[in-house]
Amino acid sequence: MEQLFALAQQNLLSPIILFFALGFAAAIAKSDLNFPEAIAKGMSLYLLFAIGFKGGASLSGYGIDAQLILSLLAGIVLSACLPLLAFVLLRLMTRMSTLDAAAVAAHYGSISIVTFVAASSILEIQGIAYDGYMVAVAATMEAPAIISALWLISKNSDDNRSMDSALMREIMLNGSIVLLIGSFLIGLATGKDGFAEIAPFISAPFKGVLCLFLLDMGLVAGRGLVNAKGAVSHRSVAFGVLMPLIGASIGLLFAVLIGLPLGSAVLMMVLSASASYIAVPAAMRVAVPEANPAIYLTLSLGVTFPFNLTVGIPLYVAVATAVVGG
Amino acid sequence: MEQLFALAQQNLLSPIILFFALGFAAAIAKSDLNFPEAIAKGMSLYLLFAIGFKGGASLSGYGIDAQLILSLLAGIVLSACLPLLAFVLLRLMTRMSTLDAAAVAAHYGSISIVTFVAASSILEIQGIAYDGYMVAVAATMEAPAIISALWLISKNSDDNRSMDSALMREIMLNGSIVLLIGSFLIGLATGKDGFAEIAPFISAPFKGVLCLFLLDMGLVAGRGLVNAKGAVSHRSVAFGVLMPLIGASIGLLFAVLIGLPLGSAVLMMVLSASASYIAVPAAMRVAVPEANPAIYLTLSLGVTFPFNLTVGIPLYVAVATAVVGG
Amino acid sequence: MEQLFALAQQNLLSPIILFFALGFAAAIAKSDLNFPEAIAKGMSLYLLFAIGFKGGASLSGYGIDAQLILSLLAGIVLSACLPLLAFVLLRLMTRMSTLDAAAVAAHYGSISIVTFVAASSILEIQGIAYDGYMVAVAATMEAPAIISALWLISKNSDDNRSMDSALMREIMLNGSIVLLIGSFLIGLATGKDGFAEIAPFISAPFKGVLCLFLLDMGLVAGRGLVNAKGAVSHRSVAFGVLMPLIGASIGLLFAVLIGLPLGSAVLMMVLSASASYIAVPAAMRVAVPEANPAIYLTLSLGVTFPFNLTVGIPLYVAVATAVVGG
Amino acid sequence: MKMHEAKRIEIIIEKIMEKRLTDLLTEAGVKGYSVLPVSGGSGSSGRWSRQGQVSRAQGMSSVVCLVKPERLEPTIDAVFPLLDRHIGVVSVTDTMVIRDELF
Amino acid sequence: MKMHEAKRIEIIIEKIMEKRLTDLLTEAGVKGYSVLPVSGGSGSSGRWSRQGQVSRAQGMSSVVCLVKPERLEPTIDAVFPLLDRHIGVVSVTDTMVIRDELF
Amino acid sequence: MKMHEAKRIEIIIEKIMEKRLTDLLTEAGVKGYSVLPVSGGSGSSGRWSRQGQVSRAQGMSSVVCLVKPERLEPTIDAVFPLLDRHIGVVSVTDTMVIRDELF
Ligand SMILES: Nc1ncnc2c1ncn2[C@@H]1O[C@H](COP(=O)(O)O)[C@@H](O)[C@H]1O
Ligand SMILES: Nc1ncnc2c1ncn2[C@@H]1O[C@H](COP(=O)(O)O)[C@@H](O)[C@H]1O
Ligand SMILES: Nc1ncnc2c1ncn2[C@@H]1O[C@H](COP(=O)(O)O)[C@@H](O)[C@H]1O
Ligand code: NA
Ligand code: NA
Ligand code: NA
Repeated sequence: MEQLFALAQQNLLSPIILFFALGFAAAIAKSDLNFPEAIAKGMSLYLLFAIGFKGGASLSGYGIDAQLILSLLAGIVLSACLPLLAFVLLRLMTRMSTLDAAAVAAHYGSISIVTFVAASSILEIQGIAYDGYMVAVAATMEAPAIISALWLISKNSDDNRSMDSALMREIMLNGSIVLLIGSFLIGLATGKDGFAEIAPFISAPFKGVLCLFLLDMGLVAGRGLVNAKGAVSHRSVAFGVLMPLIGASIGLLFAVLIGLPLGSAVLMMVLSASASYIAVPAAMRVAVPEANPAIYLTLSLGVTFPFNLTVGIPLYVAVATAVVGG
Repeated sequence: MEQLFALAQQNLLSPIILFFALGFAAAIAKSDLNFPEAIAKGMSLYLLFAIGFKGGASLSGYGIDAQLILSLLAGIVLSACLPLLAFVLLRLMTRMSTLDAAAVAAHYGSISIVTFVAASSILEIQGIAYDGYMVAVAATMEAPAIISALWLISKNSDDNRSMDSALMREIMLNGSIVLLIGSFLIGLATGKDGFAEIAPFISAPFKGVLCLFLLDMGLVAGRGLVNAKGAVSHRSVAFGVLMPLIGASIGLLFAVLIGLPLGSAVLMMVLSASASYIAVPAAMRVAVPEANPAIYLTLSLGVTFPFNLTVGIPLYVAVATAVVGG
Repeated sequence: MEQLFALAQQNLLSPIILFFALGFAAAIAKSDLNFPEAIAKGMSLYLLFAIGFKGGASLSGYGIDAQLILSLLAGIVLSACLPLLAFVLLRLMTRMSTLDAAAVAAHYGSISIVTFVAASSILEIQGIAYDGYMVAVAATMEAPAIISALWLISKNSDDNRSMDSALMREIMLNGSIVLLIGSFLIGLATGKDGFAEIAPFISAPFKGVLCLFLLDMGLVAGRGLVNAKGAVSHRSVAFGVLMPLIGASIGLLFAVLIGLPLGSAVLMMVLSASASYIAVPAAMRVAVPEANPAIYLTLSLGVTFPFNLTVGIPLYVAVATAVVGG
Repeated sequence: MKMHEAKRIEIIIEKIMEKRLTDLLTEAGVKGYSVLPVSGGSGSSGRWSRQGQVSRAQGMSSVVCLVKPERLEPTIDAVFPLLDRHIGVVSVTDTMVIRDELF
Repeated sequence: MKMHEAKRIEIIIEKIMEKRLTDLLTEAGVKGYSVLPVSGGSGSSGRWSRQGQVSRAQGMSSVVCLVKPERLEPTIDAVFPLLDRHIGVVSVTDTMVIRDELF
Repeated sequence: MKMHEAKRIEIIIEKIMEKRLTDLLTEAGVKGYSVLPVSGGSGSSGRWSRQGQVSRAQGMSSVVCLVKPERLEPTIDAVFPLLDRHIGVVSVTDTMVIRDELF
């Protein structure tokens, strides 16, 4: 317990979290601080490029083993099933319409890559190792949740809302996934030599860029909350805090079953706990335009993302340490 | 004297100044070299982030002492009073209207953070230390000048031009101040450990980014001069060179009174000598739209900024060395 | 021969080439991965700034010698004459109109600075030195080809299409040339000290930025090919592969005549072999709007650029090693 | 200069639907269109601006399409289903163009 | 498709005044508007372009607002004080919209 | 508010020709214009979008110019030679402006 507090304090005082808080506070105070769209996009491309490449390079030299395969499968199963759970929970806890509840559920099955990146940064600071292939697990968890949610909708309504092939292609080939998987594979192919070549670009400045990026995320999340005043009920907010805890627990269960080491187990929890706010909202706007974006964006970006970043990650580290052992 | 020339030469041959000159020359020659708006904004966010964080981190571990408090107070007094002096000077030296003169005066009470960054870079190259809290002094000097100028206007005209609260909030919470002060405080809170984490991002590449940024500033300043042909009289230009010298002298006086060491004394001179071209123009457009932006932008950005960068800073270093002692 | 394969393999497995291939593949697969315009422009400014400065700094301390002068002259002659050769070849090999053929020819006399940067990066990885002034040679080769092509057009048609002075100024003072030459001169002026100051910005992260930039180039080249389906004939594509080989051979001839060492000889080949896709297309749109941009952009960016990057550069290194000696 | 009557259709629609809309326009036989970025706005679903966007799901585009008067009806009919389900506004203005073979 | 008459108000104004203008529009009861970026221009106060801007004080935006004909007069009256003191231009064009309950 | 008749000329033209066009407009005595970025489009020379551009040779701009009715003819005549050789479209719409001394 004491250790948990120490961890939480260490986490809350890391520049990464403080810059997120700065952005959040600046947005609430209605400061005009803002990042140009292109810079925010550029930073996110950088983070995907760096995390993918690092993951691939760290894996090169090792063969494909059962744990890797099982982790990927676990990711797919988690992403596909968590939305069903989230949907039931939402119907029980809130008064959302079926469409809104299904749309929200899709977000919680999918993942937030920035939460993943922040967690891996915090693991590195604490000297906890994790497997490079967790990046690939993250990538596999983006899409299945969307398909589950669309299935939920078609089951609960008359109109048949099967995904059209254009949308399917957009989801599978969305820029983030392509960059993440592509960089991962290139890192895998070029290994230590390739990594050494570009390490000064992707390793040393990584944490600094992450600080700036989280500052921007804080601004966006804070502005989202300010604008969405009234769009989400107290019960929905409670869901936004409860669901990541449930997700993380189930993630931990899978990690234990597969036998993942501490660092990877934490990341599996983080992936299960985090909610998408890029790929899934885009898919929902196309496939379910009647669902209210203010609800799902506020929950995933305004509630769950800050919760995971500040309270969630240190909690997951502490619990995983207790369960899996350091 | 000889030392002054050596200093000036060293300064003029530093890449920082040469890239500014390159931009200036390219603009005058009407080259189409230009930086996308988003990139220029991104670089300025980076510089504010880095300088704020470095200032805070370097201060962490030291307590709040009298010199710090006095320096902050000196900054506020300088920012509030220099516009009055500038206004009198402008009315004596030029034929500007009251409104234009007051608007210009506001710029000279406030500060140019890029001039500050360039000066601190030059100090570092010359191995002269300065106090981390000078960043906080810079931040306090942005706003008071605007209030002084609006007071000048309401005193000299019938219509009551008190600042509306929306404008007041915009000035106090403008993005640059929030980022600078926020980064400063986070640097202060996380101290040496936090600094070590993100040093590869904010320390090593700093001077290179500054070169590129000054290249862009050179382009902007040069294009401003080309477009403003005829908007400013010779007497106004003379003011744009004289005023920084007066400001620097008064800044030095305050530095001596407070007992600042060499590096900080130079920065106090630079802050007093520099003129705003971001926060103040924005406030003037809102509060005094009748004042001609071509006049104040040309003077602060086209005359005083290049003057300080090339001639001013080495001069201030030399004078401060003579007065305060190395 | 064996060595050639080893070289080619090493080249094809470098992250630089793999990221280009990733972008190309993503574009063909119609992924929505894309870089904001401002970020792409920002990266290209960075590359020009870094390569120019490094070239100048590495030259500082050496005097101007005959080889330097001869190389610059060779560059001008190559740029002016290669279009004539390309034009004849196009008229023989393809059924392009005179205007289209002349426009395409202009591109092949001029150069692609990114191909040059990639080649110099590959030389560095292989430990082959090259002269800093090759950057200046690259700059001199941009414009003469345009003048040659306009002369070809006026000779082959009734209407007199002399360059107007506005266009001439745009070509000579285009942003890329000004930044490249300006950085080169500043590097020359500030030498080793200046380089040391900004090395952490321009040296260490260089290859990483190049990877990201080539990823974007791959996306652009791939999308260009997809959109241009049908705009270029098979014979034109053959020209796009043959012409760089011819250009490289003539470049090698000049290098041997001047007595350039291996690294510089390779770069001379690369410059001769590469085709412009920035400066020349812009000039052609203004001066020869009737020529079809789909043809010249597809050939230079979609055919010759990838060819040089993947097959060309290792081939030129191997041939130059055989001819000039390692 | 001889001018010809034409209709200027301006459609403000979610960026994520932009390609689907322009595909429909092309299918409807429109000969050209231009897309302009929209940096902010307000409507029944609230106020928004580019700053404060994290997702390509947000943001709007303005699609401007000049058509011959007789093409107006079929064009609007072709894109209406999309506009009906998704947020956005349409306006049609009488205008004049120079070379009417282009429209 | 049934179309309804409407007015398209286009206001080109300094970026720094954009929020104040749209607040006035909202107060005047306008149901929506769109803001488009302007990258350059020229007028009585000279020529400008985005490149060569260092300050958020510079630059213009185009605010497009579709209103029912009867709302034109009060809307213009509401924003006129702002437009009078600050540089910018206004134009009003007759147009047609599809769903007039939106305007 | 007293309104005056005016013409809104909208020219969509290659970015590379933008300065040449606005110079012609200024020579033709136009008192002002605004340039809006165009992020994509389609026409007789195919479809394009900002993403997938490597060169300043590509991309279009929209130049909007409000003029008094009597200035329409000479303005169009002045810019026509440029428009004729380069790809792009022109439309002219009747509109109303507030302060007609500005146009
Ligand atoms: N009356 C209007 N005039 C101009 N643009 C509008 C208008 N109403 C809505 N819009 C634009 O359409 C978007 C979506 O509108 P809505 O579906 O009403 O939320 C808004 O964000 C605006 O950009
Ligand atoms: N006649 C016009 N047509 C279109 N835009 C204009 C016109 N006059 C002025 N503008 C725009 O309004 C801005 C300010 O105009 P002004 O106040 O006349 O300097 C200019 O920079 C243009 O962007
Ligand atoms: N009918 C149209 N409506 C709106 N914009 C058009 C139209 N036709 C062409 N354009 C624009 O003008 C550009 C060049 O057209 P074109 O010369 O026909 O290829 C296109 O890329 C569009 O941006
Ligand atoms: Na999840
Ligand atoms: Na000052
Ligand atoms: Na060439």
